[in-house]
Amino acid sequence: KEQVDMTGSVAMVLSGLKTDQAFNQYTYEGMLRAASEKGIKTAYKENVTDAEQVEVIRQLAQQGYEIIIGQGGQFGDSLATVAKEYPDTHFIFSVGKDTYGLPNMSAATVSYSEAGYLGGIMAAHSTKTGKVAMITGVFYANQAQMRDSFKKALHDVNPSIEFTAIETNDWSDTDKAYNATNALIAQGYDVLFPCLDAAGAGVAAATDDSKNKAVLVGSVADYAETYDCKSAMGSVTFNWEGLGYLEATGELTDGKSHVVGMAGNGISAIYNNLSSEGVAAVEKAKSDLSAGKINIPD
Amino acid sequence: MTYEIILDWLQASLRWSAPLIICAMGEIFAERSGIINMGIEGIMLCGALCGVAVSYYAQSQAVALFACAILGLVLGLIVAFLTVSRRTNQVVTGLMINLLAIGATNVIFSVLTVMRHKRATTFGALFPESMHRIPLVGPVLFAQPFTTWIAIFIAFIASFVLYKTRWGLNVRAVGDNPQATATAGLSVIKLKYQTLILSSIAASVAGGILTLASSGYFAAGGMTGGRGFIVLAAVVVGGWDPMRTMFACMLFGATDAAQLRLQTTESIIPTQFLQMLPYVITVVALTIMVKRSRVPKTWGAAYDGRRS
Amino acid sequence: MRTKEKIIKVPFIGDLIYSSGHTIVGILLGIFTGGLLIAISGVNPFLAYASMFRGAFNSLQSFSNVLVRSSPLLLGGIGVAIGIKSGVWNTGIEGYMYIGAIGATIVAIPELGLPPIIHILLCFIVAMLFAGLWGAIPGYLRAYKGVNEVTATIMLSYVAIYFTNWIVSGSPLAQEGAYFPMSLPFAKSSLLSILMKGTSLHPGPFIGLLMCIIFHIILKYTPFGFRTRMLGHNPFAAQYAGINSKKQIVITMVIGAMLGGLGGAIEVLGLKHRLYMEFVTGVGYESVAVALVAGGEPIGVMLSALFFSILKVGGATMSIETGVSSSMASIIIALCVLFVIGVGVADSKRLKKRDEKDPGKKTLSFKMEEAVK
Amino acid sequence: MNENSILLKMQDISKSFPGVLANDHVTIECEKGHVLGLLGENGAGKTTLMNILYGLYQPDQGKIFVDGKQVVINSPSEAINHGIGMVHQHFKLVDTLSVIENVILGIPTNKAVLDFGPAKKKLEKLCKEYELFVDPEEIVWRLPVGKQQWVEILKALYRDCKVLVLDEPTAVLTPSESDQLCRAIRKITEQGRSVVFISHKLREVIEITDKVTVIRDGKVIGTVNTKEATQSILAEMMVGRPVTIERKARPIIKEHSAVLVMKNVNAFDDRGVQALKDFNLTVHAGEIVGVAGVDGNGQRELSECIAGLRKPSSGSITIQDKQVTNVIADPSFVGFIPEDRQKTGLVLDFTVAENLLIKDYKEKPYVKNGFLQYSEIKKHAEHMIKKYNIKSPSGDIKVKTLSGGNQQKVVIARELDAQPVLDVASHPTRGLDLGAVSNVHDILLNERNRGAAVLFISAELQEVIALSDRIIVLYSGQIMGELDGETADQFTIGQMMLGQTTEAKK
Ligand SMILES: Nc1ncnc2c1ncn2[C@@H]1O[C@H](COP(=O)(O)OP(=O)(O)OP(=O)(O)O)[C@@H](O)[C@H]1O
Ligand SMILES: Nc1ncnc2c1ncn2[C@@H]1O[C@H](COP(=O)(O)OP(=O)(O)OP(=O)(O)O)[C@@H](O)[C@H]1O
Ligand SMILES: [Mg+2]
Ligand SMILES: [Mg+2]
Repeated sequence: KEQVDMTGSVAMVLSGLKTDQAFNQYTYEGMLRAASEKGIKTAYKENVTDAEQVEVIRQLAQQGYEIIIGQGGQFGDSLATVAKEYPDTHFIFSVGKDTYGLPNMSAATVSYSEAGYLGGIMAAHSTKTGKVAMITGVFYANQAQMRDSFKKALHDVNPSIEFTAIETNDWSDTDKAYNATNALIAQGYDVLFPCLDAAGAGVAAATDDSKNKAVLVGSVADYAETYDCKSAMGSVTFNWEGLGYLEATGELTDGKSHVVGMAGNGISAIYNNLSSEGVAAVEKAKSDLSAGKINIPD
Repeated sequence: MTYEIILDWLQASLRWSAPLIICAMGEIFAERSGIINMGIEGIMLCGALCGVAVSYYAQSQAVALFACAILGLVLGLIVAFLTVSRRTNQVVTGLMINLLAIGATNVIFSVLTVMRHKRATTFGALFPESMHRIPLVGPVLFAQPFTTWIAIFIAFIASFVLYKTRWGLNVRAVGDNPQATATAGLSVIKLKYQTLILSSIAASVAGGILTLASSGYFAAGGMTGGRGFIVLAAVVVGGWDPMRTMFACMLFGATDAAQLRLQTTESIIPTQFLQMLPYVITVVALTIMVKRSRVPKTWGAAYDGRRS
Repeated sequence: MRTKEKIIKVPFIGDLIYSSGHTIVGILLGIFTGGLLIAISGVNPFLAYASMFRGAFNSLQSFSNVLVRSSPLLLGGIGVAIGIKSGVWNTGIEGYMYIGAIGATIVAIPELGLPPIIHILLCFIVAMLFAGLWGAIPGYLRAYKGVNEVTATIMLSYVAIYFTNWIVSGSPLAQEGAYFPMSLPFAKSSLLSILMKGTSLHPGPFIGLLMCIIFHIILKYTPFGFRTRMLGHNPFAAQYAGINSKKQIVITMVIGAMLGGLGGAIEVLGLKHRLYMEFVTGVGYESVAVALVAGGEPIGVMLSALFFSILKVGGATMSIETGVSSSMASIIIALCVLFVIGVGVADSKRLKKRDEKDPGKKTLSFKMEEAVK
Repeated sequence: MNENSILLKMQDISKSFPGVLANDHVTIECEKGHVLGLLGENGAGKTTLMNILYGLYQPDQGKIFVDGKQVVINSPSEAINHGIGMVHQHFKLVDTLSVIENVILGIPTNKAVLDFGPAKKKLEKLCKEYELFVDPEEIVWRLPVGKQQWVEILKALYRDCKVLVLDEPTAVLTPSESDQLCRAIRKITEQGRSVVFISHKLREVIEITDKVTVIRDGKVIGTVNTKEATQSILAEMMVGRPVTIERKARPIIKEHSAVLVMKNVNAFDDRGVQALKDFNLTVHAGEIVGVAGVDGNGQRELSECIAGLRKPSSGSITIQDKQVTNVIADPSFVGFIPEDRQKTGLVLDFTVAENLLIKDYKEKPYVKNGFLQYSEIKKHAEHMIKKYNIKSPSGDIKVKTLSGGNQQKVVIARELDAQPVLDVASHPTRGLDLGAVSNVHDILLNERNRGAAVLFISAELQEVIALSDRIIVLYSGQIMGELDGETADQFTIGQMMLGQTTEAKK
């Protein structure tokens, strides 16, 4: 058997496609940047189904990759299973927080709750009708956390703002997202807060088509730039690329759980059409958050 | 307020069902000729990508839809060759076409990086803005994008073609008794090729419209989300009749639109149960309609070309 | 006497050689076309296929992956095949898997203080019960109301998926605060044991293979199987022979559903030890393809399920080692199957058709007959 | 003979199917304005020859001439273009479409949109001309079989065929409908067209044809001028030995208890049309009751009701005082030979051995400890093959590879071997050649003599008269009359089959 030098090698398993215009793609791109900058050997497997998780992770561990990143909340158990078998390999549970008490397993994610809070402040300062809605594919734990802090921010600005949330159950169906957005706009919701991967494009399109009946506060991606969304007031972007870079360069392999928020450049607020008053409020919220004055669960 | 919500719901139901109707009209012809084109889900997906890509590069929706039609023709030929000439099992063939389509669109889309974040030009409403404000019909009908009207128009055309033209007669005959059709001097194989190509074109164009009438974006990972299977169900619910199938599609559109709207009400029903609604309604509709529909006699069977 | 033997035995072997020859040609064509695509995507197809082969056959461990992946396909495939044998299209396997897994989850989570064997059997039984009841719905609708079962089962699968989503995210069984919708972990005593260290090999695939053999025997050697086959070959004759075809249809659909449910239960008890959202995505349709490629024969299901999982496991390894995208792997699977059914003799009528076109080239059977004379 | 007057010539045609040489250097000729009869036993190759003419099969060798010119016919549409029309042995109608739709189906035209107006006019003209009346608007499945036959003929005539092939057109017709057909054929030939007429009914062949070609085992035995032929000459040419179906002497059975009693039975057919109307019938032990009538007058529903396959909407059916409620699948009680052996009576993909047990597969020696005992099943099959003289190399071959007559023997063996108290035989001789027919007759007669009650349903008057002790005539779900088998005559029965009671005639 030929001996391959595996020092400085990293592998990533993705729950979706590496072209999903969301966390799979950007984290993967972060890993690629690390690879080209630092000469790291990389491997990946996209679209890993539930049944093949352990098999794929184990195969990578066997091949000697030093760091194995599981990109997605569904990988936790499987990473832990293989981590127990390969104590010398580092495993990173990306988009998760649990390290399963294993020394060779770390967790890393961006702060969904901070993102939600900032988005909420933006939305609260954008609404005219006092009705704000969030659209997502499925409420996984992260989305739920984001929703809760978003709601809290709305309430902190104006307790009378009405909030609703809706699931399209498909992260790539742009048409369904478009129709779901229309449904919300028709019901008088004038600020939309999508957390929807590639299907978010549908929300952007629908808000643009609404003839100024509604505006959008983006999350994850910069909606104004990514989707050319004219009605974006601003976006809370997730620096998945940076996270992927950090994970790949081996800076997060300490066996701890990392939540990268504003401080670590994990999320940032981008302003497009937000009023100066709104911008000020967001900036204040940012400093309050870093000062720990606002109590949101992480 | 509630009044507006209802109007909006009706509008959404129609808009949502437009691609389904177009796809279903083609499928009716295929199934009437005895062949289940199970690959429409995948073909629709290919059409969705083709529509967005061509519309982006050519800056013309007409060209985009034409390209979808050509793509449908090619895919239809493949399906027809397999199921008609090679007499493969129609269900496996369709399922594999779907698998192939998901893979192919993912691969192709990953190559088309330049257009990934660009919105293709989409269809506008057919009627002027002023007409949208007419009470009741304004928002429900006139505010519809142009494609909704096309879909309804196509349904009427389909009905006309199926019942009032020579070719429609041939199609109705071939699915019920291919041997008799052959002895009447018609080519069974040719007819089946024609209907399969037609249904594939319809599916592909429906896919194009799916993206071009709304978001103008394609997304990798199977963005048609099972619409092809819904169409297959709608055709059965509609008893292989264009008008009734159109209503079946609209029923499905209406329940899905309703389900999205019900999610915003603070109800104790978990969202997952609301999301089930369209599928449950379809099964109920299927049960209610079963007495009134008559399956084409050789539905799903390969044509042997010999005496029966 | 001599004539008799020849007529019966030779055509079988002749057809078998003929059809397996075609199957191999089909696979080769699929692989060749796939290779072209791989080459176009910029990867050396020989390396890609070498790693595909290695992924499935390199070691006992890699073959164990093939087995593990074949488990739901075997059970789903045989479930569909029984339907085909009795003349119904039981395309709702995915739904049965979800519902069965839910049943298993309900009894797997609590510590019941039972010995593992009993606990596991209990999980299996509840899973099959749940799935069986679920399958009885389209079965009843088909048999007594004439509702098209293809449509009904596919629609009900969607319902089952959403129901599972609720179970793992909104119900008391859901794990609070999980990063992905999942149920609470299962009790230790309910888990299937790992048969080979360092792999995920659980007894599931062997249960699947066993079921294929059992159903081969049932279909061939029991009155129940006789009835089922009769119904599938000729429903009119079955009715004439006093068979309650409606009941028989419901029974076979329920059995198919129970097998699917068992498959779902094995997946959750054997692999992740929890119920996850979307844990068997796509397996339902794959099962249909497995059963149809097998021509509805239980023994054929064994082969075609293994064929599918070899492609899947090998495809995954190919993606990892050569960077060929996972989408390309599914394209190759689809092409292989399309070529196998397009070129191969999945359909015995094609044999006859060939004879009719070219009467000079009669089947081996006739040639032998003449030779003996 | 004037060569120019030959409208159709098929020369030296050969065609083989796996294991069968269906046509062996067959040559036939038909003059302009003449009717050529084609005669031959089942499986002689008549239909195959005509299918070659119509482009459905390609001959292995041989030439076809139409109007003196050699033609190659690759498909039905080419045949139609050459002026060949064909009425197939098995109907080729799309029965969900209307008559007019069926008639114009496949006719080339440059009009894409359907316009029935001119077509209807032309069809009505044809109806009048040939006195074959049908309603153009009617959906085909609603039509009685006789009318469906008219549609088939009109369909061919509508296309202005020069040569019309009629493949056993009279099998489904009443005697008077057959006469009507003969008149139409004469009109057709008067216009200079030719007709190829295939039938097993020698009387008709002699009446209508000008020449007769007899085929046996795919070979032409000879061609005779009809004027010089008699029924017995033709029969001998056909079979190779003289044959007749005649009434055989029979003992009188003492035991005469009522076995089958039907009281006021009403039943509907699959389309929901009433098929049996207040039907009353008693069949006693030791008698054969023949049921005559045109197909589709309730015969099928009658037999299915008795066997429990169809639930009567009202009325009662008892067999030996036992009420019929469910399907009777007990051949030791009722033996039922269904009218369509391939569709109902056999599982074609099962072996002969399995087919012999599709009713008894769960009984004792064949099942032990829940498993089928293939050795017992095989033994049983071998016994039956010997006893009933079934031509099959073993019990292990699929029943679909047997010839029709032998397939029927499998059904008969299964149904009658357990000595049932009641035999229901529905068209048991359909599609069988003369030798096989007399064999079946002997079996049924033996059943009667053994003391079984036999209900014998057939559309062939000759055999009903030859076999029955008592004859009932079924018309439109009702008994039109009852006759004694010894004295019945074809004419009276024929009248009754058309719905005329003997009283009405008087
Ligand atoms: N498609 C086929 N495949 C195989 N054998 C066939 C086929 N068609 C006909 N044969 C065989 O060819 C022979 C001639 O059949 P054909 O139908 O021409 O007989 P026929 O004279 O019309 O008989 P009948 O009086 O029963 O109509 C038979 O032995 C039949 O079994
Ligand atoms: N599909 C088939 N495959 C193989 N052999 C066939 C097929 N059809 C018919 N044959 C063979 O052709 C021969 C003639 O068949 P056919 O049914 O025409 O017989 P037949 O002359 O009508 O006999 P019978 O007098 O018993 O009715 C049989 O020996 C049968 O084995
Ligand atoms: Mg014939
Ligand atoms: Mg025969």
